[in-house]
Amino acid sequence: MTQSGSVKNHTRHAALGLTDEQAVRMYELMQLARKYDERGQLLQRAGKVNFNISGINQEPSQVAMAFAMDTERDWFLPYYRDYAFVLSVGMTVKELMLALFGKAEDPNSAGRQLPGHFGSKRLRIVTGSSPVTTQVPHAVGFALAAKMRGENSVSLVSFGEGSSNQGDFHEGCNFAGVMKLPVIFVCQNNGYAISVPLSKQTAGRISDRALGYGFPGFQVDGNDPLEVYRVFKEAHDRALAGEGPTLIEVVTYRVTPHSASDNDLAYRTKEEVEHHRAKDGIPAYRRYLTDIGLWNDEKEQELLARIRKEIDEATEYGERAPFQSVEDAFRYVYAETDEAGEVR
Amino acid sequence: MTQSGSVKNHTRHAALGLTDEQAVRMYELMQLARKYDERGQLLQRAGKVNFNISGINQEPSQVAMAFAMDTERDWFLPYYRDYAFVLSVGMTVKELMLALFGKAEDPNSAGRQLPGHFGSKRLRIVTGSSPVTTQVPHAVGFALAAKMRGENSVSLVSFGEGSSNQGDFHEGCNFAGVMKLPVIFVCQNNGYAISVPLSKQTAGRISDRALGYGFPGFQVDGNDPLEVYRVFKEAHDRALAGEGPTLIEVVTYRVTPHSASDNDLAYRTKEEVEHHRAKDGIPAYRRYLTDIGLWNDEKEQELLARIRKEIDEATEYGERAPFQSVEDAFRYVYAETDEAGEVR
Amino acid sequence: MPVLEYIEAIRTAMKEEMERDSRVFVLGEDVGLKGGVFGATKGLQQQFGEMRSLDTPLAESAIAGVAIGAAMAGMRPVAEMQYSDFMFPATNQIISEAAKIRYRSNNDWDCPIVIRAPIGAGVFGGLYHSQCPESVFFGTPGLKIVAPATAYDAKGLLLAAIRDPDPVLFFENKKCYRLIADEVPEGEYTVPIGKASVMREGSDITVIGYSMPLHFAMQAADELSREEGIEAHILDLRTIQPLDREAILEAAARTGKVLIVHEDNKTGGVGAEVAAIISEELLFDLDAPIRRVCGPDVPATVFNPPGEKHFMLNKDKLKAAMLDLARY
Amino acid sequence: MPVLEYIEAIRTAMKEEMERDSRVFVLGEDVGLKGGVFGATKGLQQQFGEMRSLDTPLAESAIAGVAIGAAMAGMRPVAEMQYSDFMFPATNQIISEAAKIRYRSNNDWDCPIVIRAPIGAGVFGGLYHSQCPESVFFGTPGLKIVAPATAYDAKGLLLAAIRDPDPVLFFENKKCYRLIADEVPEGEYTVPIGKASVMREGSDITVIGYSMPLHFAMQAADELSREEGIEAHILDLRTIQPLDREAILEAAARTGKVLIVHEDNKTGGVGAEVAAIISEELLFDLDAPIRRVCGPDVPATVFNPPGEKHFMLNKDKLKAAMLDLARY
Ligand SMILES: Cc1ncc(C[n+]2csc(CCOP(=O)(O)OP(=O)(O)O)c2C)c(N)n1
Ligand SMILES: Cc1ncc(C[n+]2csc(CCOP(=O)(O)OP(=O)(O)O)c2C)c(N)n1
Ligand SMILES: [Mg+2]
Ligand SMILES: [Mg+2]
Repeated sequence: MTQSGSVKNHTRHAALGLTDEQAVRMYELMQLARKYDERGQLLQRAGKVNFNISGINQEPSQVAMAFAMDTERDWFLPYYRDYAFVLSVGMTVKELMLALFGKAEDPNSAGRQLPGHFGSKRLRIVTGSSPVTTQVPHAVGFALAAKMRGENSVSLVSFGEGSSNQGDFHEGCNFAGVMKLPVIFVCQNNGYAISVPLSKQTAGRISDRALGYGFPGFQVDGNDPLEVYRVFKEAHDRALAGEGPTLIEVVTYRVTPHSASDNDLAYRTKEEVEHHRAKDGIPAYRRYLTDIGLWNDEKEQELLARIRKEIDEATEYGERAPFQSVEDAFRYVYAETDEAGEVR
Repeated sequence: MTQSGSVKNHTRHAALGLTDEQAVRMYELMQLARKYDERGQLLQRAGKVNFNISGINQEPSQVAMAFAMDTERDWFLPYYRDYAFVLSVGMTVKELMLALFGKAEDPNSAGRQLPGHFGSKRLRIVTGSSPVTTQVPHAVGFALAAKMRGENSVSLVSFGEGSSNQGDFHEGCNFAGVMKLPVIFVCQNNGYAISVPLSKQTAGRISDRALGYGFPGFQVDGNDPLEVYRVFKEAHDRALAGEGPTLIEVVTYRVTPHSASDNDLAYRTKEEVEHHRAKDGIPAYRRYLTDIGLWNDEKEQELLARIRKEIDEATEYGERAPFQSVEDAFRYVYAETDEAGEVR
Repeated sequence: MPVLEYIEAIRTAMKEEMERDSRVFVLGEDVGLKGGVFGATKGLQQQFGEMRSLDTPLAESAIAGVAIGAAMAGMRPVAEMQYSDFMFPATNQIISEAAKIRYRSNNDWDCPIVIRAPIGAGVFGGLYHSQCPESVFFGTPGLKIVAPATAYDAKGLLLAAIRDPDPVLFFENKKCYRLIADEVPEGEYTVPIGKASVMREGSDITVIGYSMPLHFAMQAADELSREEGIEAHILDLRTIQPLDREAILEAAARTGKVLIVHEDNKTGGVGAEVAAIISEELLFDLDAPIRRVCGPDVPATVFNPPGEKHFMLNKDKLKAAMLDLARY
Repeated sequence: MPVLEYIEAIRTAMKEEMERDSRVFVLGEDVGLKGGVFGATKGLQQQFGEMRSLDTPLAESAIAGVAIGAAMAGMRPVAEMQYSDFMFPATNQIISEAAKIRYRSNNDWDCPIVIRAPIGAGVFGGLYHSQCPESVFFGTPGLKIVAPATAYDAKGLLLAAIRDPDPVLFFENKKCYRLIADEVPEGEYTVPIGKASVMREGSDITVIGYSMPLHFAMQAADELSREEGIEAHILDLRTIQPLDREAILEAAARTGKVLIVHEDNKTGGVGAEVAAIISEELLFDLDAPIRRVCGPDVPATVFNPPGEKHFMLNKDKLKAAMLDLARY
């Protein structure tokens, strides 16, 4: 894509090498993710779906990190709040809705896994599970494979700050550090692991842990997508240059309860939540685009209408789609082979 | 103990608060451990015992760290090379020999475990296993219990640098950091994990990892027992003062093969080993004691003779002692209770 | 006697034991202010403070490992694993450490911990909030494993587990939490670990199992009694390690026709051992092959409702199997 | 045909497969220059370089987890666990991840890894270099598990495992490494996963088992044949998951008297499932109770030689059990 507009290079995004189209597209994706997520919550509250877990407030950074990646070559190992990220690397709202309703056509798992458990080989999104942090060593394995095959590929893995206290975080980071592998470790520090606040998860700063593995670690404000983009872009460049892994701690805040069944006011105050909700990165980014002339109210209305339509259609489709048959739900414990023993 | 001698406070050890008797006792223990260990190797080579693993070259720091601890109150979770440490907190050569020969009277395990797998409730040495690093969270549990009960007790846990890459290191350190528990984490970095050199274990510095858990980490030269003592004493003081854990990386070198069955020249050179052997902390410490008038050749002869006698007697005792009966070897999978259901 | 929900019985056991014994404390993820994701520890932090109802970092190996250390130091920790699916990171601490501490130290050290973990499907939890991990730990010498089916047993076994001098895995069924309620005495009583109990007497067929599926078996038995005059003898193992061999053999001999039920996958489950014990000791007293009705050998279980339902046991599946066996 | 030691057969399989397929690599602790603590990977680093015979940091969960990632990326990793006792830190990666990747992604992703691990006692290794961990993983849907007893099967099963599209646990017996040697073809051949093999034909009693104890059974069978005219039929399961049900039933039916042998602790072992299958399918064809001779239900095993010897199976123990069964 080429850059356009008179503010070229004078804007923050242009200085980072992002075109105006990209800057706008980032905004659209943030809004798409937000609206999808809000719909998910509604559907859950209405009893139309059995589970929902939200990524609200984490979208700006998730979109920004996706934009720093190469969707043709890199490998993605997101976690269950990464709706905005997977939408940014190519998953559709319809696919998310199919997962939310647990339907056969869901490309992530055919409705086998909980919503938010992403996976799509086509989109280079690696299948994930519920036990947290297991994906960290997997990302290292993808980077190792890339290095062995001489591929210019980076793997990005994300997880919460609570999850960074699992042994697999340590073992994965250390392995990648020793072998200088092209991995970006992303800790989305949203202040809580279910009810447990950061202060009870760790007394250190998560980004500081990188030092002990011999690679750089950075903390970045998750509400500032352009700064997030910058930090990820640099990490991506370093990875491709053979300089090894980077740990990035995205500082954000979980404004929703942990999941649908969580009563968060048992362990935090409304005021605390409101304080953080006021710092939402989406309106701030909209102001940025508006200020530099890339956005206006008309575009906003048009966008919201488009998104609503897309989500409405996806919801309807997801709701109507069939479940995987119970017979098929028993398939693929192992590979199915044909008579000649070849995997089908 | 009171301090004695004209060099009071002018010597390094006195400045650290160690009496002359203690300084000398430290030397004796280093030599005792060294000689025990050499005998263990001999017995193994002679086919008299089935397994031996050596702590040679790591004795000076092990003795020093023991001297910084309170043997009445603290809890010790050593690892399999910690002969000098366990001797310093009260285990006898006879007991080590009973373990080496795998005999019933071995207080560590009655000959159930491999030699080097220490445990003695009486000596506050917590039973250890072979899977590395599992003892790290245990040490944290001891410290937690101490804190809960308001006891002035510190737990010390040691492990190798290879072992510091296990998830349990991370999880244990982080837990202790959050709760500011009185634990001293000791990484005895001897440069190898069996055949794997430090450079393939981690690209970071192990002591730097403490930062990520919010407590201090130090590196110390294992060949300098007085410096080791100083660092441990400070860590012990901090722990008792409620200031939480410390990570101490003792830099040493494994001059022996990993264990009896290891041919180390498959992965390192004789020169490298000799280079490090020349830096042995024991003769250096002997020179220190000699220079300040606390030691001389006569005392050395007398000490070596005493040690030899002790080891000879212990060897003979260990060799002659009976094995645990095969019936008894099946006991204690569970607690044995008497008719009233009380644990015996 | 008051009727308590299964989960309330569990909560009550912890609360009463913490009142009685200052060495007892609970630890785990979200066990504090939140009171656990199912509510099993609700109120404990308020009553006993932050240290005795301890929110840990999100790290199961540390939860188990720190509990083990504290237990060796003389405390009586009750560690909660949020879902049994998430106890696998702690496997090494459980199998290599907790199970072997007494044995390896020749009785010098001991490890009196309890690890509580919810098992079973039926809450739309998908592949990682539905498993039964019993068979992973079953057969490890040094561990005791209990899996109560009733509120009465839940309280009595949890008290027994906390007081037991050895490590006990306490598998509570998340479907039982609020579905099952029965009479639970106030105050202390223990249900002995290692003792099965006869839930129903009968002379036509024997059903042996543990945890939630027994309730389906009881319902099926009632219907079969009414509709077909078939009387099922139902044995609740309660403790799955050590198994109550005598009770198993007695129950099997009673009818000569044995059906084993559990929700854990069939292959390699506890039921295999029960069948093996019977076929080793009682082969010629049997009038029918030993059958097992268990979770199928696929991962437990999918998120979508028809798939989950298809995976799980229920009254009808058990009734069909019981009828079939009775008619054999 | 050349006679190879069991361990050499394993090494040869890796070497030949690495020559044939550039996606294959080995990783683990000390697998590089040292060639593994038992020597199974000796020479591979010299031939294939540091990347394809990769010394990892000392972290089993990472060894498994990184291998899983690489496998999903299209490689064919062969991960070595130095002793099977040390694979427990990797349990979560094996059970929650490797086993479920294909299933949870509805066949979109797969996880073709092999995890090799030495099992069994007999090397004065004490409590943590002697265990048989089969029963921990047995019964986990999605895993395949093999445990060869001969050099021929070791090579053929390892080649099959590396080529298998699903995760395979490859349990090699450390006592077999240098004690067992037999004819092994040069070049490629595979032994199919899931197929048992008859090691010896006989009509008096049936012995079913896997790994090292089968050699004791063979010796005992020879003696019983010579001394008592008792002919044992011996079935080597070779694959313990999925079990070869047909072969088990056929072998059991052959004599009507079944003895199951393995070194893993008796309770909850693979033998329980074998017994359960037989008693489910073939009960009325049996002429004797199904017996199991296995490792006793204590941790395997103590360091001191008499204790270790007492724990382990041997020819005499099997011979006594076989004779007893024949005379039943
Ligand atoms: C191994 C494991 N233990 C426990 C859980 C239950 N659990 C699900 S999410 C969660 C909290 C995660 O917190 P964090 O990593 O901070 O991510 P966040 O949800 O805050 O984004 C917990 C404890 C789990 N999924 N996996
Ligand atoms: C979990 C586990 N994996 C593997 C082993 C096998 N093993 C025993 S010692 C050792 C190396 C330990 O190295 P390090 O931690 O540096 O301690 P050192 O022996 O050098 O003192 C290994 C790999 C083990 N004991 N435990
Ligand atoms: Mg969080
Ligand atoms: Mg080392």
